[in-house]
Formats: sequence, structure tokens, C-alpha cells
Amino acid sequence: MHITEGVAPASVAAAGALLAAGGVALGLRAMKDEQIPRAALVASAIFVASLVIRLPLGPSSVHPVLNGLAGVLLGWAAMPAFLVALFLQALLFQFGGITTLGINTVTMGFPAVACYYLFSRRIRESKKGREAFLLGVAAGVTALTLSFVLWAGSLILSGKQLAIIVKLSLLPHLAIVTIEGIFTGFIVGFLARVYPKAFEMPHIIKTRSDP
Amino acid sequence: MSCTTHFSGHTVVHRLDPRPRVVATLVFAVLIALSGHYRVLCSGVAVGAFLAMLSKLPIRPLAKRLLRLNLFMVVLFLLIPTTSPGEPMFRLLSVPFSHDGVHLAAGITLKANAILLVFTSLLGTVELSSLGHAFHHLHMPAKLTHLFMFTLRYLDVLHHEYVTLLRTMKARAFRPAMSVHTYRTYGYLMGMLLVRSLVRSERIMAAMKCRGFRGEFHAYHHFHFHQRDAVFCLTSAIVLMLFAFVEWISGGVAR
Amino acid sequence: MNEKGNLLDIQGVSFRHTAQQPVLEDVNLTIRHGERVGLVGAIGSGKTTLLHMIVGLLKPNQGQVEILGQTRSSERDFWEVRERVGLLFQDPDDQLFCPTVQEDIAFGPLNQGKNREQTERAVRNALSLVGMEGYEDRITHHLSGGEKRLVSLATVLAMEPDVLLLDEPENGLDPVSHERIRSLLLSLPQAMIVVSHNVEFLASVTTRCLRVEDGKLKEIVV
Amino acid sequence: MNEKGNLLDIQGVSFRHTAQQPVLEDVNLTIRHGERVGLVGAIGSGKTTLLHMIVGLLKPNQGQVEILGQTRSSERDFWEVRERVGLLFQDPDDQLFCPTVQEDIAFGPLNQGKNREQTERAVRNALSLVGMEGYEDRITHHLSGGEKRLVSLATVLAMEPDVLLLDEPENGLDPVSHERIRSLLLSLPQAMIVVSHNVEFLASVTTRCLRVEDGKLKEIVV
Repeated sequence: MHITEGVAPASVAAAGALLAAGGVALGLRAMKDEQIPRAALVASAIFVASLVIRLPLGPSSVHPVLNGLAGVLLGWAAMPAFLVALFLQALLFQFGGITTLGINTVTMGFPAVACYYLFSRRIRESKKGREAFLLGVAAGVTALTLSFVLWAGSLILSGKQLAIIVKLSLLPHLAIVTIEGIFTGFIVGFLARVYPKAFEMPHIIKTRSDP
Repeated sequence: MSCTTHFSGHTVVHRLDPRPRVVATLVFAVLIALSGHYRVLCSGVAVGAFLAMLSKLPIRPLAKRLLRLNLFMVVLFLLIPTTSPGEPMFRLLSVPFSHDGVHLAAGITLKANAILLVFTSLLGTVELSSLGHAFHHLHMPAKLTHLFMFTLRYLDVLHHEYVTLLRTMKARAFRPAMSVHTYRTYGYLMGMLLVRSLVRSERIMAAMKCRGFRGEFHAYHHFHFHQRDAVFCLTSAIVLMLFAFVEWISGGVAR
Repeated sequence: MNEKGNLLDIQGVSFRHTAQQPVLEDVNLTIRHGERVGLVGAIGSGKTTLLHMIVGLLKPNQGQVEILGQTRSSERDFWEVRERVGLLFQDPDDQLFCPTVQEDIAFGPLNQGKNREQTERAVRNALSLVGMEGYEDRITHHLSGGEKRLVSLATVLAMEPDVLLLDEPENGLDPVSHERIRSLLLSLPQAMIVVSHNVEFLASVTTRCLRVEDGKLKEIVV
Repeated sequence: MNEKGNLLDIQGVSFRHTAQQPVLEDVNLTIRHGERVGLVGAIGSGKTTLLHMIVGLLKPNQGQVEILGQTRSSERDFWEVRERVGLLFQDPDDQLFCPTVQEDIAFGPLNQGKNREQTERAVRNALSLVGMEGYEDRITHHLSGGEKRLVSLATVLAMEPDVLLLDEPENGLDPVSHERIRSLLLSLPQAMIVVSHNVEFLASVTTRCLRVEDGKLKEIVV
């Protein structure tokens, strides 16, 4: 779910860059120096997964995005983490692009942060594996759906004619969101059972508004 | 196997200081993104192609990247002109291709190719860690630079762990299929990878503390600015100003 | 399975990682039913490489690999091999990836297409074989090093393999677990290849021994 | 530093991870200047725990830790310890977290407050100590296993520690790198504690040996 290089006109790209800069600044302020390795390692793991894991879907397969997971694990630090990951993706694999880096960071990062507020504490307090699994599904589905909305929005803002792409990708996205949800659910369920400390991490990204 | 390899080489481009390369790429990308005129966009592609040749980018990987990008552009060419309203420019198999649609798709294609070529030639040829150092010297926030460096440092380590885990799963007769069992298995695999990452991050923090880390990073790396870098700065400045000038005399930003 | 044929027949096999000198060069190895072969050699000499090649995780650059009576070359050929040849990895942390012991042991049988009931039985059997009854619901990540090794072995045994490939099964274990592994291996009926640095251990669990050196296999007496 | 006192004096120290049986129980250990102590024991027996306790990464549940002539308990107490006691981690990937070799080695000296020139000198010296001159600008994650181990050691040596704690310094190395580490350790003047599974290796680089078993330390002869 990237906006490809060249698609976004200056206005949309600039708006995206500004929003991303704000989010990243918040994320950086919340993250202390000694929390950098932890944030980086989670970002690395998610980056690797989104690159190499292929979840079978019919005759094809889909790559996971895992921004919901990034949100519940990293909180606001998900913003800089996605900026770094997306820059590397653009540089190494030509996904997305440099002028659309801002938009894409917003598209991936803001839903992640939303998931942090919506689910992180609930997952921490969940007692059973099943509950954590369901919350994980919810986080995966919510994040990717929000990302789709932001992606579609910025595409349509870039040109009304581009709406056709949104229309055509609606159905595939439904399938992708479903699989992403199940996948995120299993990961969150696993972490809740094996390493619940993983969800204590967002305390490191405490901003003043932290619940 | 590495997932963090850059286009290494020994050309003059590779020897340039990464800092001006970062700046030039950014300004170029912004100018091209802003532009609405074919002569600017086409010159942009030409500049990109020139830099790609100058930095001797390997043909195969570059072609693969260009192909992937332009496959999407083909889709745009088929979709947008046929679905947008307006004067048809031409008909193909009696399907009208609208004037506006063709121009939009053409503009996007030229922009994407120009930026890709310059981005890959100038930044894709920098060792990634030097890129991090360049960001640092260009006053990017220190925390962001360090996040970048740490992420980069452990990509291959984690990729290796992923491959190892997947291998042991294959040895136990695992074959991916569209099933809950497969999704669960990958979920556990990813969960395990995350647990290992989190535990490793604690060990890294411990190693840092052992070497006197008390919550503050000190920079060490530095660059040398050579004459060739001055030449590059001057040339890029002239070319970029020329772009801006042509754009301006062509009558503002039209799309 | 033809009980008279060879379990494993490797002829003229070479393997090299990209652009390096070969790890294995023109190696021959035949293993018959019921044989227990020890494998020694320095670190990086190619012992692990050999085991991985047998189950098709690595593909040789040259030579022929015949396993369970058939020549194997494509990924698909090895699907059957992996259901019948159990590989114990060097580091149990690489082998255990499920939240609980039970799920981890069930993974292999489920991949073999066993149903729920058969799988449950396989889990129970495997755990009792390694003497770890009652560990079903333990979190694998929290087990001690020795326990992890035994559970890893259980994950392999649960698939009821005809051949076992064991990569340093006793390495780093405390004396008690060490002895437990030793007597367990002696009690198992399968043919096996055991990699170890501990020559004493090999002498007690295997019937013959090979040394990997300079890419070659040599029969040795221990 | 008082050359006559003990470098390290641990008395009645116990350590347990949350709600488990203790890893170390009522352990005593004294190390004098110039001593080289080997530490053996099964996986998970508490060898690494002991090293981490000495530099304050883990805090004992009971007992007293005296290092370099002073009792240490708070995080602040250990700041000085960490500048003078160098710990080599088991996995060099944990220790080499900077992009280039040079930056990694400079990390410690810079934290010690050395200026640029002193740091450059420390980097050069450390690299020449481990025989890796010319590696300054190499990318750490592209190094081989043996090179990583040597560079890790250089990062520790660059801080000019009085004591070295080495956690399996030779583990997983090919015979050539193994020998290089061995002779390097023999040439270093520091007191050291060396953890290893390789008794032969320990016998050749240390002056006495201890075994960790059931939470206790026992003097052994190798």
C-alpha cells in the first residue's frame, strides 16, 4: 500500500511530508536514547518480515504489513521506525519513493499509533491467550483498514482520475486485511503467552497524553 | 545472503562525498515532482540516465527495478486515460484514450523514472552506513540517525535468524498452504523472531552500558570534502537552477 | 521400504558456498538399515552441511543423493525425505518456535497430515520417550538448555522417522542430561548419524565413525 | 589501584530469576591481580550470570560484591567498574552495534571522555593488539565470525581494562581463529575470567579452573 514515486502532486506530497515530520518529531521526543536499540530491533524484525514472509492466498501470496503490531509494540516510536523502514524500502527495493516518503510514513505510521492507543493497554491486561489473539486480530484489521483509507484518500487527492485504482483494489484489500488480521492475532497471542514484557515497551514512549 | 547491499563500485560517483549527494537528490526530486512540463521532465530522465551510466549501475538489477516501476505505469496508461472523461486523444480497439488521462499518466511515468534513476545513481551507490553518517552531518535529529543505524545493523542478523528458523520448520515437513495452520506457523515464527529481537536488544543495551554508555551518544565519524565534491556541488547547482528556470519561463506549474 | 537396500547412498557429492573453496568435495557415504554412524571434524569442516544436504535444505553442486531407495534432487523429492528422516539441529533455540511444548511437538505430526487424535498420541509418546511427561503446557522459551534439547529431540521423534540425523545432541549439557541423552539414543531402534566433538560419547552410541577433513570423509577408529 | 588487594571478592552471593530456583546460591569467589581463572559448567548453569553480576548488569539477591577494593551495589557504583572491567559477550553481534569497526572500537573510549586524538590512538592500538590493522573502515556486519570475535575483543581492550571477563571467546571459531584467540589471550597482561566448554582451551590460557554446578563453584583440576 504505497504511493509510488511521481504519483502525488506537490501539494499532496508536501502535506504528507509535513504531517509525517510532526509525527516523527513526537515519536523521537518520546523515545529516549537508551530505548533506541529496542525500537530499532523491533523495526528491523518487522521490516524483514514484511519483506520475506509470504502468506499464501489462493494461487498467490501476500506480504504482511504489520503496522498494527508495530503500533502496539512501539507506540509513537512507530512513526520514526516507519520513516526509516520506508526510506530503506525505497532505496533498496524501489517500493514507494522519495517524494512520497512523507505520505507513506503517514499512511503506515498514524494507524500504528492509533492501534497503540486502542489496543496496547488492553493486550497488556488481557489474561488469556485467546483474548490477546482477538485483540491482535483487531489491531491488524484496524491498522490496515485505516492505512487503506489514508492511501485511498491521498490517491484521490492526487487526482480524481486515480480513483479507479482505489475501486479496483478494494476487493483484494479485503482479503489482505483479513489475512493480516489473523497473522497479527497469532503474533500477539504468541507474545502475550511467551514474552508479555513485549507489551510493556510502550511505557518507553510515554508522551504526556499517555493513558 | 544480505538484504542491505548497495551498488558498490569505484566510479567517480562512488567517490563523491555523500552529503552533497543527499542534498542534490532531494532538491532534484522536489523540482521534478513540482514540474509540469515535458521538457523539464524529459531532461530529468536524461540527467538520471547520464548519472546511471556515470556510476556504472549494474544493468540487470537496474533493469529489474525499472521494469517493476514501469509495469505499474503500464497499468496507469491503460486505466486512467480510458476511464477519465474528456476529449479523446486516440482510440485503441475503439476504446477512447482521453487527452488529460494520457498526459497525467505520461507525467507520472517521466517523474517516477527520472527520480528513480537519480535516487539510485546518487544514493543507491553509497554504503548505507555512510548514508547514516551523511544524515548526521546534515543535522538530521541524532535519535533518528541512530535509529537508522541500529535498524540497518541488525537487518541481516535478523534475516539470518528468520532463515534459520524457517529451515528448521522445513526440516519438519512444513509446506506453506492457504490454511490456518500455515498462518499460525508463520505467526509463531514471527513471534519468536520478535522475542529474540527484544532479548537481543537488551543484550545490546547491556553491552553498551559495559562500554560506558550512560544515555548519550558521541559522534566519531567524519568526512573529507575534496575538490571533486566542489565540482559536483557546482555542477548540480547549475543543472538544478537551469531546471527551475526552464520551468519558470515555461509558465508556472501546470498539470 | 525395502529393508535390504541402503537407507542412504551419497555418491561423488560436492558442495560449496558461493565463490568459496568447497566445503565438501567428491564425498561418498553409504548407510544401511540399523547403522549408527558417528561424524567428527573441526568446526566449519562440513558436518552440518552434510546433514542439511541429506534432508535437502542445501543442494549439492555435484553428485548424486539417494535416500530411502530413490534419487532425490528437486525440492519436491525431499518432501517425503523430511517426513521420514528426522534432523535435530545444533541449537535447540532454532528448533523450538511454538509457544508451548505440546504445540511444538505437534507441529511435525500435523505437517504429516495426522489428525487430532493421532497427533495427541504422538505428542504423549514422544514426551515419554525422552522422559519429559507432564511438560505439555510449559512455555518452550522458558525451559532450561537441557530441557530444550530433550524437547527438540521429542519434536523429531514425534514424526516417527526411520533415520535420525543428530547435530551435537550432547553439547553443553550437564552430566545428568548428558547421560540421559546417551541412554536414550542407545535405546532407539533407528539408524542414525550423530555429529559430535566428544569422541567418547560417539564411541558409546555409534557403531562406526567418520572424520570430515578437507572436504573428504575418512573412516576412523575410536 | 592497590596492587596488593583483591581485584574481586564475592561473598555469599545468590541470584535467582523471578520465582525460579536459584541460578547461583551462596557463591564465594576471590580473584587476585594477575590471576587467570577458567570457568566451566553446563548450559544455563550460571557462568554468564556470574560475569554479568560482576559488571552490575544483574544484581544479586543476596551477598556482597567487592570489586577493585570497593563494595559495589548501586548502578552508579558500577560505572567505574565497567570502565575498568572489560566484558566480552558470547555473541559478537551483541557487542558490535556500530556500523564500522572504527566507530565500534571508539564507542568505549568516547564514553570514557577521551578526546578525538586519544580515541584515534586507542582505536589504532586496540586493532594492532588483536592483529587487525587496516580494518578501521570495514562494515562490522560483513565481517566473518572470527573477525567479529577479534574486533569485539578490540572494543573491550580499547578501554584499557584491568580485568577481562571473556564469555566463550573461542566458541564456534574455526581452528585458525581459535589458535589466534588463544595466543592473543596468552599475550595479554590482564587478570581474566574465561568461560568455556572447551577444557583443553581453558587449561592452556588460565592458571586455575572452577566448575559451576548446582549453583555452586567448585575448584577443579584440568
